[in-house]
Amino acid sequence: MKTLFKQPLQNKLFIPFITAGDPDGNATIDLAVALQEAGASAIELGIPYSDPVADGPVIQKASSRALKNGMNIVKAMKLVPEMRKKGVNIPIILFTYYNPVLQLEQESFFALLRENTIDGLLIPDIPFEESAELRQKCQEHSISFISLVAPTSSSRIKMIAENAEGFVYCVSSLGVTGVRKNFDNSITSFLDEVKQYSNVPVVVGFGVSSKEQVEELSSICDGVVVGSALVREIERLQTSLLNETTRNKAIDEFREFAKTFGSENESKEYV
Amino acid sequence: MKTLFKQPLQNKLFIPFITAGDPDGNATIDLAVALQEAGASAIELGIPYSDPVADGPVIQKASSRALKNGMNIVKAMKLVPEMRKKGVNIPIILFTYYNPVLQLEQESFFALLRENTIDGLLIPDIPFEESAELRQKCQEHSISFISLVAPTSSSRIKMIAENAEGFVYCVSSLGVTGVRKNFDNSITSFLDEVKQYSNVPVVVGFGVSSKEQVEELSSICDGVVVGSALVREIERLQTSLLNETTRNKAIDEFREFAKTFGSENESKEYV
Amino acid sequence: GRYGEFGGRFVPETLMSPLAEIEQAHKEAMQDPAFLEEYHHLLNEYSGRPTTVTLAGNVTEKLGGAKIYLKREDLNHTGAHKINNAIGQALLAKRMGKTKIIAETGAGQHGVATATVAAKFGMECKVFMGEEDVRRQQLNVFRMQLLGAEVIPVTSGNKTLKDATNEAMRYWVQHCEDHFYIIGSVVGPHPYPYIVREFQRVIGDEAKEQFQKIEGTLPTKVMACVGGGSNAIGMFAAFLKEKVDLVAVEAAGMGVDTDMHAATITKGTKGVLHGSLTYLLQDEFGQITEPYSISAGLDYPGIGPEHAHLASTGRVKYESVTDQEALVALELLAKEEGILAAIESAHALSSAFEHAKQMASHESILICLSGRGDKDVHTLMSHFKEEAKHEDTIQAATTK
Amino acid sequence: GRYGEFGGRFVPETLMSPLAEIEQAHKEAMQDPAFLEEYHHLLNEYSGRPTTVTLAGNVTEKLGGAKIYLKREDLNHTGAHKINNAIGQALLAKRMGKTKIIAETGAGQHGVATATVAAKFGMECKVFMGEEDVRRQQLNVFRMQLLGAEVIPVTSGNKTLKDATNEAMRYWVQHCEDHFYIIGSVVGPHPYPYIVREFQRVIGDEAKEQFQKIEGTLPTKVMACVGGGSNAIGMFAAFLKEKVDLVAVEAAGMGVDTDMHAATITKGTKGVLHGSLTYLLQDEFGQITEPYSISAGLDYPGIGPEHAHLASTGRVKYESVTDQEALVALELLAKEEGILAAIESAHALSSAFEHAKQMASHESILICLSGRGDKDVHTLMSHFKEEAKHEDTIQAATTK
Repeated sequence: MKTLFKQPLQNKLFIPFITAGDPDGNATIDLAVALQEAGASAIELGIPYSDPVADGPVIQKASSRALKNGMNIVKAMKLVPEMRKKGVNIPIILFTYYNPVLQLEQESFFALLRENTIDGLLIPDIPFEESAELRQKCQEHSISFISLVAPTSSSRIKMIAENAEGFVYCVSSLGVTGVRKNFDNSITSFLDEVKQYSNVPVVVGFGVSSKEQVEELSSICDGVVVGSALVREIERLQTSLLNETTRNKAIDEFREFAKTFGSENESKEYV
Repeated sequence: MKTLFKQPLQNKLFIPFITAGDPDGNATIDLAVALQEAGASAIELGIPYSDPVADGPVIQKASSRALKNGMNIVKAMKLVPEMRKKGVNIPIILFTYYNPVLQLEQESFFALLRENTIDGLLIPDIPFEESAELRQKCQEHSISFISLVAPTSSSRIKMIAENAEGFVYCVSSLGVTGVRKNFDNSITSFLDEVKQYSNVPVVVGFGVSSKEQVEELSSICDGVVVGSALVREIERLQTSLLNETTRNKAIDEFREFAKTFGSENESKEYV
Repeated sequence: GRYGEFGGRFVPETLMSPLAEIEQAHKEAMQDPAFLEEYHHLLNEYSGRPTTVTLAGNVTEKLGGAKIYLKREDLNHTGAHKINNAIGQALLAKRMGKTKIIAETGAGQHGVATATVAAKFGMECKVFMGEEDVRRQQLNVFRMQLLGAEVIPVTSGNKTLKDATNEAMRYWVQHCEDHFYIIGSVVGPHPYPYIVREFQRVIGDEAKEQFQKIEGTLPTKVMACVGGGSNAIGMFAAFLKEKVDLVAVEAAGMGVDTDMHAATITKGTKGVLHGSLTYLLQDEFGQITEPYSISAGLDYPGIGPEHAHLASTGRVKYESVTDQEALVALELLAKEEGILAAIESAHALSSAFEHAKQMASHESILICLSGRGDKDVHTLMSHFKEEAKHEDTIQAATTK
Repeated sequence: GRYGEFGGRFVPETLMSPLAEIEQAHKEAMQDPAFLEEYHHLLNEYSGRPTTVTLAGNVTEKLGGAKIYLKREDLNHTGAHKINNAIGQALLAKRMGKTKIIAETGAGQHGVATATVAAKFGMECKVFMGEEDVRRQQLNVFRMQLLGAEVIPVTSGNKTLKDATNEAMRYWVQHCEDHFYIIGSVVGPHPYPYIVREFQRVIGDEAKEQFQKIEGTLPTKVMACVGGGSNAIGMFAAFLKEKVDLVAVEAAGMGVDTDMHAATITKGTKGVLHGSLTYLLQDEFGQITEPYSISAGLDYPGIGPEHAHLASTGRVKYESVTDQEALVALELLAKEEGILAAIESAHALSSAFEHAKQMASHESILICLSGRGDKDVHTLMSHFKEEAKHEDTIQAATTK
């Protein structure tokens, strides 16, 4: 089984999410570089989708912006080699709804993942039971198939956690992605249960929006995914990001913002 | 039994209809005088009513005008003595829907008819079967109760015509009052049947609008009622009729118009 | 043709024979099993009868008194009890060989029902409608046109229902030889009040049987709203001889002490309108006055002569309910039972809810829910908006 | 949870357990006589079932072919078949102890049905509706509010049904612990397509029995319109194993050769939307495209997975009908039969009329008239006005 992160972890994982093509493809490449510089352990690269039912309003809008710019799943994957050229060496996880995947021939989809040096695949609307074939293919192609687990998963937690690859993505509370102020207290027992069955890092996502929350969660899990908070910052900076003369400054601003979530130790090794 | 007209008739009857209070009470008095001068054999004085279901649009509008001026059944009756003062000596027939009559105590209604020198009563929405009591009262008070008969009356023609007083009012064709261009050919046989049973003059109304029609009908009946054609003329003259300085000229115009329907012999005797 | 002193046939002579013919044809028809079978077949297979009886369980519980049951005439094809009568009269017209239909309409419910049956029977249909109502009820005008009817705007008088009725009668006077006039309520000259009653009594006949099946007994009270009064007569007919309290509810509009109401029995006087002697809203000289109600179906200055009689004998009790009270009842039924009643029917509901509170839980009220409120949504919207605006104004005024 | 290769449960992990619980609860409920009795009691006493089957005699005669029968779902409480399912799911929610309901709606029909049952069951109700639809369907928005529901305008995407469904799912993901999501059609993740089918099969079960009682045999063809496809599945369920031709009719909008249609089976490709694998309107990269139909109820880019399966096996034939064709059929039924069909149902009518012409007079077609057209009168008015204007323009242009 392939692992995304060297075990045991030296630092808590910081896994940022950005939408491919938001506000455009070039910006996405530079934002990925900035995230690595800010201490990202891996990057979730979101494929924009017309019907993102697992996403809150911030990421929905990012999707719309990217789709208007003509982004699609194939173009998005082709951004990754560009990131690599600019020095990004952390794992890149493709975050995509199932339907765009389904429209590609399975062989060509996996060929694209491989040739574009993509390390992981996360499909928020394909549950464990429907994923057997995809997980099999991922193993054949050395792609980590990331599973989500939710507080409502109850009896399913064991099944999902035991079979998890790369990391287990724990939904912090009921819900879709988005910025939240507080976490449910029951999260501790939920994470304990996941950790009990998981052989890979246990990461919390959906609603992580501040350094304080990251610190709060650090004591009970192996890392966090931060999405909406970063995407909102990109939304704020979109005009500057699209303008060549202001892009660098905007990237600097973004990097500084991202650092508030990142681990202090910026040098890591990746498998 | 009281008769309205001296028998045998020396001329064909010309019975004009005007609405009391259209355009105001004073004008109504002067119009009545003019009608007698134009050769009227009797006058139907219409009581304005909110729901005149037997009238066409011309008389409906006259009703509305009169009601707006505050005319009512009692005021209308009180116009008759004023007409008499100005020389009107032909029979005056009160034309009223049933409901205004019903709202007066029966005794006071007949007292009003008598004291205001009214000669006849015509209620278009009370059929023969519902009129027994009123006809009885009319006889007691020497008021002619005028009955209508229609082409659809069929088996009822005999009953109505045999019991008619004053004159029989024959509806010229199916319908409500109003100006018509042509009469149904079947009118001749209809009038023949009425005449067969009637002991009083047989008069045609509803839709008589031109001298030519009067002449056409003269050969087959004893006279005509002319309503809408005259009321339309009053409508045309209303502004002049309401203005004291122009009233006389308007009355002259009206008299000339009315003469086109009147008999050439202007001197008659009335019972 | 009389109900006590009320009713009769006060019409221009031209209509006397046609009315006698209709009376005769109806009498024969009602004794002809083939006619009755066709009538009931159409009621069942076309209009979806029998309509159900629904227990308003939540409202009953909330009010804590008598059990409240609803006879669901709102579930009829075209949305109200009007279709029962329209089907019956159209069949009668067909039997008499008439292929042209006329009708009057206020809000358009009877017009739509008549246009519907005219389409079904392949008859030509003219619907007279006050110009003011044409303007206010554009959707129903369009529905009638879509059904193939010609809608004739009436410009006389106040341009509402009374004037439309006048004009329909005038047209009929002129065209009675080949036209059949389908009157929409238990009003008009004899035999119309009787004919309409007989074509609406299916409501009460069904409801009585259904209620007995559910409760094993008769309801304590039976209630219905009255404008002309056809749904009420149709409902009451089956219970007149039973030991059941009958209550009819008129529209009090802005209140019976104002001149903005349609409470004919409560405030009217005897007179003749549209062919029959009954109670009317009129002035001292017999001029008919314009009624007012938020409900277009109750906004009529007369009432069926049988109601005048039932009021005078005391067999039926007549009450009145204001616009505001009716709206409160309508909202309560919507929120508690998920049923949107016609504003007409909401008058009966309002009064029934008051009765229910005073009654014991083993007692029951059966209400005729004469129609659905979909047609009233525009009226309700503007009313509730006005109310909200009014409340805002009050709030603004009191918080300064 | 599959119909051949179609269906499944493609949802965020959060919903997997809630869906499993619903599946289990539904399974138990359908084996519980008390549950089934309450469901059928409500259908009969509250919604007025059984709905009748009406022979469209005039249309049959006019077309000169097969006999045309209509299953009258338009006579249901709230005016369409949607209430059958809403009652069933609300009972299921009650059984599961949920007191808060959510629903999505396009034109508002399912929203009104859901708001209705929520009122009846005393449940809190939130209806998600695209902001664009809120604007276009103000009357239905008001009806839902009057019934006590909260209508939540959805501003994402194109602000229509698809986006409302997305938002309802998002809300449910966040509140699934105490909320029950009443889906309005045979779409969504398993077990919804199955649950909705089972709560709608009463249409076909009734119609089959009624038709056999009338004609002594089965109909030659059974037809229905399909958007999501709940009325069609409900109608077909009883006939799937019979020797009866089944035809479903999709909305071709401006034509299937334009990009303005909603003909999912005719023109769609396989994909996953709203939790199940089915045919979709989408681009080559799997982005769902906006469908178009004059009928809001058929204006959906997906279709129930069971339909996808029935299409692939060939058991049901799928045809499509344009806006214009549907309107012609709607007008014909109104003028000939006095029945104003929903524009959705008019799609089935249009295709059925074409079939009828090609069939013998001893054959028959049974059509599901899924709803009444009152809700569409605004749309029809503006359409026919536009048409008249267009004709005027043509006339003006050609007479110069």
